[in-house]
Amino acid sequence: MINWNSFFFLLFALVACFFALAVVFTGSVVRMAFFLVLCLSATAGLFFLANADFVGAMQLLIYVGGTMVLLVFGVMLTAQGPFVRMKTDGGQWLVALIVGSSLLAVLITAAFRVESWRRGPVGEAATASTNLDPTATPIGMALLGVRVDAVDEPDAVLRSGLSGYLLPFEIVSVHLLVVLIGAAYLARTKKRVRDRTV
Amino acid sequence: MADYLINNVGLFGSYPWLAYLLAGLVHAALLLQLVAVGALFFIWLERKVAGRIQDRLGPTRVGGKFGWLQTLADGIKLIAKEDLTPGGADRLLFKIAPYVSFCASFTALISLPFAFGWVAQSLNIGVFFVIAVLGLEIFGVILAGYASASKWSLFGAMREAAQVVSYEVPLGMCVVVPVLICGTMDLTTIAEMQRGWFTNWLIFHDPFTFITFWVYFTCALASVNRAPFDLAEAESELVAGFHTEYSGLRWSFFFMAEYGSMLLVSVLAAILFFGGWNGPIPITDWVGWSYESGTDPVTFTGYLSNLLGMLNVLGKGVFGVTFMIWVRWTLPRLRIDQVMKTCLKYCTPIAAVMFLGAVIWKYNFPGGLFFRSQVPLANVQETWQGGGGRLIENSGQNSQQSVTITARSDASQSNNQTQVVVANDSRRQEEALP
Amino acid sequence: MMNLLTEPVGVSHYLVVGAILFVSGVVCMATKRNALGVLMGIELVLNGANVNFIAFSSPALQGNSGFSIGLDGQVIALFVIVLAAAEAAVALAITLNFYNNHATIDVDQADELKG
Amino acid sequence: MDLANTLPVLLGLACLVPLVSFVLIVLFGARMGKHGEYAAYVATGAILIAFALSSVAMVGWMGEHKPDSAHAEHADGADHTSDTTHAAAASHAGEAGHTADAAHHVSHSDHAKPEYSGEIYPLAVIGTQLKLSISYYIDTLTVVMFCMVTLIASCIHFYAIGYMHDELHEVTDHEVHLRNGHHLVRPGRFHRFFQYLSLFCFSMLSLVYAGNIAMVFVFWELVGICSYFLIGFYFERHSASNAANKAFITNRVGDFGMLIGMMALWGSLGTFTFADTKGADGQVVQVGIFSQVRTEENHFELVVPDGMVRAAAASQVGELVGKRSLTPEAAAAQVAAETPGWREQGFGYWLLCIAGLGIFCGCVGKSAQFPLHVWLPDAMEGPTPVSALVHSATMVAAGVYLVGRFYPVFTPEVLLVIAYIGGITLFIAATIAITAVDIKRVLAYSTVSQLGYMMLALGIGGWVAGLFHLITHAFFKSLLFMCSGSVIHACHTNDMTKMGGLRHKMPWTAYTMLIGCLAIIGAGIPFVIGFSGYYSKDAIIAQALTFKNANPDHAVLFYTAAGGAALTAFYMFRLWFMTFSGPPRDHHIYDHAHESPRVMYIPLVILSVFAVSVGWGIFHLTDLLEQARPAGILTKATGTLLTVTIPNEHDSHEHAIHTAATWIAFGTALSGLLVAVLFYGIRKVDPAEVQQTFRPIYRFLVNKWHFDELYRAIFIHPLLFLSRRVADIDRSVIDPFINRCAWGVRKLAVLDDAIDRLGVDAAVNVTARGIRALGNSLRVVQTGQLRQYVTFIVIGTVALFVLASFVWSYSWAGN
Repeated sequence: MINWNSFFFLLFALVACFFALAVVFTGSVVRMAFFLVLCLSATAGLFFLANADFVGAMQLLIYVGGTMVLLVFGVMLTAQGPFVRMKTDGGQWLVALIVGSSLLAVLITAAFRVESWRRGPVGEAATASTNLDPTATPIGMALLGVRVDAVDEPDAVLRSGLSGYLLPFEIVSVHLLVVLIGAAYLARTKKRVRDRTV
Repeated sequence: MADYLINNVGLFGSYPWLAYLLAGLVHAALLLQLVAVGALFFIWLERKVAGRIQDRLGPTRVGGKFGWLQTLADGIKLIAKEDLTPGGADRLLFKIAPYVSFCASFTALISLPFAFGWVAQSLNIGVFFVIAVLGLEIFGVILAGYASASKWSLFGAMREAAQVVSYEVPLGMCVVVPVLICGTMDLTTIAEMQRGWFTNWLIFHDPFTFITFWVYFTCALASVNRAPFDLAEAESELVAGFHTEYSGLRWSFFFMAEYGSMLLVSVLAAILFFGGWNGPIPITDWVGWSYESGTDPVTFTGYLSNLLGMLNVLGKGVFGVTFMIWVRWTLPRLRIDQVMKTCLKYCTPIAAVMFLGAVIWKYNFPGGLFFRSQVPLANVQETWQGGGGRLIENSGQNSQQSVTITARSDASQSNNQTQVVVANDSRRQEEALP
Repeated sequence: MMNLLTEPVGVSHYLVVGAILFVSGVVCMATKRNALGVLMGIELVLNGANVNFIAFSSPALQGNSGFSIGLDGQVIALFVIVLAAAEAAVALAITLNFYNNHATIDVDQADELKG
Repeated sequence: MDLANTLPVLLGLACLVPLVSFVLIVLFGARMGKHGEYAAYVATGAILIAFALSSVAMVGWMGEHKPDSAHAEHADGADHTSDTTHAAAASHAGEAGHTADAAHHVSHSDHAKPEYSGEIYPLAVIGTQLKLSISYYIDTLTVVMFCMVTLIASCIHFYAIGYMHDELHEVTDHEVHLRNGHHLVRPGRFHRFFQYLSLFCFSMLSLVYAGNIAMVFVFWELVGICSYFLIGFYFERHSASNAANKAFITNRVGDFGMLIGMMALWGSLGTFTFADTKGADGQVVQVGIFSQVRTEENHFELVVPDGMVRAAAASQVGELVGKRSLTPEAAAAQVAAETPGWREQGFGYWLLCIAGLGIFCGCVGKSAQFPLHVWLPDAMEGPTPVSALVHSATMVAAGVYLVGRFYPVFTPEVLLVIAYIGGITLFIAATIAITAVDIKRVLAYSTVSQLGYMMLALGIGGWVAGLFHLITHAFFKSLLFMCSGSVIHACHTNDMTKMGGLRHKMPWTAYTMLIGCLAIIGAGIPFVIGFSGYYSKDAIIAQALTFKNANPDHAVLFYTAAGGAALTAFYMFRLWFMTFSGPPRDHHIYDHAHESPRVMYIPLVILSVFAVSVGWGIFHLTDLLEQARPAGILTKATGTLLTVTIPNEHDSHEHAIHTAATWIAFGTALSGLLVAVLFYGIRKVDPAEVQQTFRPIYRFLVNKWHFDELYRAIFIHPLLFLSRRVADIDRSVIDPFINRCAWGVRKLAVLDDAIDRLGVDAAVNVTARGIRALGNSLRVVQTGQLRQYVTFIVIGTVALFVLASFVWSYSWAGN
């Protein structure tokens, strides 16, 4: 019978890959952005499947709702004429594709190297793994420095290693602030040197 | 529902995936008609209200009294209309854009509960999900504005993008406040924790939530770009903003999306701040219809009370929408810079302060002053909380859709007690950590 | 090769998806002359990385060995997302700046550091 | 209350709080408030905290060690029985042999006094000998000093808030004339004033707190520098800067002597600490100075410690150790055996004397005793609160305090010298004060002479008397200074001849100052009650009387003391009458005079209360000091080099002596007072005529005994002459030489330059060209094409992967 988890995985994976490739092969920037959004949403779906619902929602919120809009902004602000197109000559395409495919080959071979990765859990492991805890609260706690998911970690060594993420959290927040200010500073309008194209 | 089918109907017992398919279709259909019919109703409502506010009658003829069939007629007209595409347009995007918007506001409805357990797909991060998906709606708008190769559309889309993106910040902050107080992002649980008298509504939880609600409402107005924030279709400046070039069905999709998301934010507000389906007076509790301890999930009385609850929620939502309409026809439109100022200089700081205040309040009065933190019927049990863990056994449900019935028996009382305790001391830890 | 419709997927499948995203991102970076195109490429690359993190973090994919890096993967993915947003903002600002100065966003024009 | 642990903490904190405020004001003083006015509150708060801490310490002490009135001198004269018995016992014991003496000691107050000492932080141990550490030595004297200093300092801080308020904004200094004829206009230095005050309080308290002579010396210098800053507070004025320099240099002279003393002590005794330093297990690891000089086994008699004996008998020790026949241990044993014999021969006694004299030398400088007293009157250039705090109550008293502290070390000869120095100072200062017309200078000279009193008292064995007078004097003299300050504040002049009749204008000041005068002349109803000065001065006179009886050929000291009392009474009341009574001499000033603000005269009232009452029995002051009396100084001590007998202080409590002393003090004070009234009160006699008749003496006194001229002739002129000669040598000899050298170096440099150009630069250029060429050939790789870079990266990654997998799987993994 059909394994719905795999089915949806296949669905999302195909969507994601297809639109990723679409991004690569589209010329118009806005279309690229649109495809990218679809790709990322599909990836978010993959996250949900992999029972990382918080990350999935985060992906939707930040990437799709934030990053994409930023990009579209860029399109709007830098559009010469309605559609921005810049042709790349075939040679470069060729090189890029060769290099890319070789990288892909390497990665995929690497992906299938490990035996226990090749297929998901079967039998009672599968049933156990299908109903997993939602992870929003543990993640929140972890970001606040309490690893509630590791309270019952049997291995003392591991437990000692499993401290929270308070410090990275703080650092990231400060970093975001800095970025905010820095971006505002960089993007502020200066006098535009119109006709000096280097 | 799927489980019900699987357990009771033989056919589905043999083909469970059929059951899932059916369930999904039913949910989708329900929500879809909610959006569509809702849009019809709201457009009519808006016309009537606008008419009354402008001291005229609004639609009167079609469908006899009150012209209640007016919008239906319009819909038919729209369907019949020719579907134009401008010459210079990016055809693909131009065609797709309305559906993107519509899908966004429709998808957001998926994880929105209408009564206890009546939710298409209950996520334990429901609030978050709704906000995130709601943010996607403007994407369609931007595409439309860009694709239809017209200044007006581009400007409209630009404005809306700017506006919505910046209003998502305070909106998110406001939404975090109830989440913080309830300690979960599951909408069902949040609503359930406000069970009982209206004093349990989160808006009355403390002064900060009270103010937060108003900020939320402002930001919601802006993010569904209704007047006075409707700069995207400012007919006096840009002909009709991003949907200048649209006509016929696609155009109506934009409208469905708009009204859908209006309803969405209103219902969200109702759940977050006004107790969801828990009315001002707990009648169903008194008559004992609402789900009680140990009963099987699906009982007739429970069903009845859920029905009432859903009416309650929808009533609140409709009230919210009406309020939006009222605002639209009352207030003049803001300038773009005023919009930005309102967001960045007022909403965001106020929201931030309210957030802090709520944190402090929650820390000082964990139980609230007169807010009796209810033991929620539907409870996202997480194993780390210790104390009983998930009760998958006594409800044959998969905790992926994690609505499970916690019996309000003493045992699970103690469970919840322990949970509260754990939560408390983990909070202490956070306090202690930096 | 197993039948994907009937058997549970494993980490590898996620890794493959991640690899495809990653590679398409790289190719995007390598071929697009539009600075924004390059940015999108970066986003894709980061996303591929995220997919891998999530795959490793989820115990539901770990075959029967059942070992997963657990929450860490998700948290790292979170940080990646956040930093990606930050990076996008800054890169966009830089792009705008570049556009202000050169009236184009063609990265091939940006070769003033050429030797 | 566990004193041993709490006292050091309390008092140490009391020391540190002012330091904290000093640091704060140094860092943020200018930004405290608009013009730095809050600096005042910081400093005042600090000193108030210090006061509170010291009072707590005092209460704790009283609770622990009840001041037993048994051998307190009952100044009110009541209850003589116990005193007489003691005195008799003591006097009898004096003639009796050692045994009786010993018995008497055991019975009497020669058990070791209550004291707490310890080391807080060892700074450095240099070699085996020199050990510097932050240590404390606390006995009753310390605690009393703490209370006194902090209390007075608090009052003066408040007072200064009012007095210095001009400094809050720009100040036009009318005494400084710029070249363009205008007056100097400078920003106010309010906060700076208080920062110096805080620093001073810190240093003074730590000086009292210090547990070893080195630390004492450090803080000794610190209070010196504070006084230097504060005297030179208006450093734009030539007089002020000169006075500051004068004070500083004069003090250096004294400190040089003090250094000698310290070196003598350390070099021979090998320690700086006062008390024994005990190890963790409580037994003595390092015997302190005092217990080396006065050891327990011979009943705290003053004996020359072994160290000194050996240091003096260095030659004998040398030849013992030098003997081939002896192993070092044996030599050491021999030396130890020989030591008593050498002591009998008197080795090292003079060394002890030199140590004492050296220490005293420092005290002479600090508390302006006879040869070095010249700086104190000039120090009056500083603001009046400074004069009140630093130059009357605390710093100058530090010298007396140190004498009191080192009392066990002083041999009778040293004590005699101290007594004579004190006597001379007392007399000279008193005479000069008679003719001075500058209100502050009068007070300054009276300070000097009062200090002379204290020194005299200490010198003639009146340990308690001297320190008692130190405390009381601190109160009433600071009171007097502050009153004069408020007068100056009102009249903007120091010249008494321009004042008069001010008591109508400023009653508070006038009457508090009257109280001050009465206190300083020791007014009181004999045997009934009196101002604080009455008790202390009585004690001193009584001691002087005892001393006169003990050795008649030093009777002059007693007469000086008595005459000094009369002179004091005269010039104090001269001052008071000239200032406050009679018709106003300068109407302009009189009309503009006004009572000072409340913040200034409230401290006056507080201080006057103490000036009246601090001597009374309720404060147990004498009893407390009696506790602090170093062990062993109650015995009659007779000098070996000079014929002098330092009598037992308790003999002075003998009824006859006490009565006589009281009457004498009363009489002298009364007579001085009457004369003053005659001259200036009812103006029966015109001072001008008297000046005419005694013109030469008057001139002599007005010129302050020509001390300044004398010093200028003896020291300053020769020094200037010498320095001019040195400068000439410099110009004529050294400069030409330097110039030649410079010329040579220039020539050398030219040469070097040539080498540089031809040799080094060439090499460098060649290298540079090479590298440039290399760069040019490599630049083609750097295309600046973003996308190419990306491609390169990917290629690199892939290559790495492939390579790694190959290498790993084939070479290392070994399959």
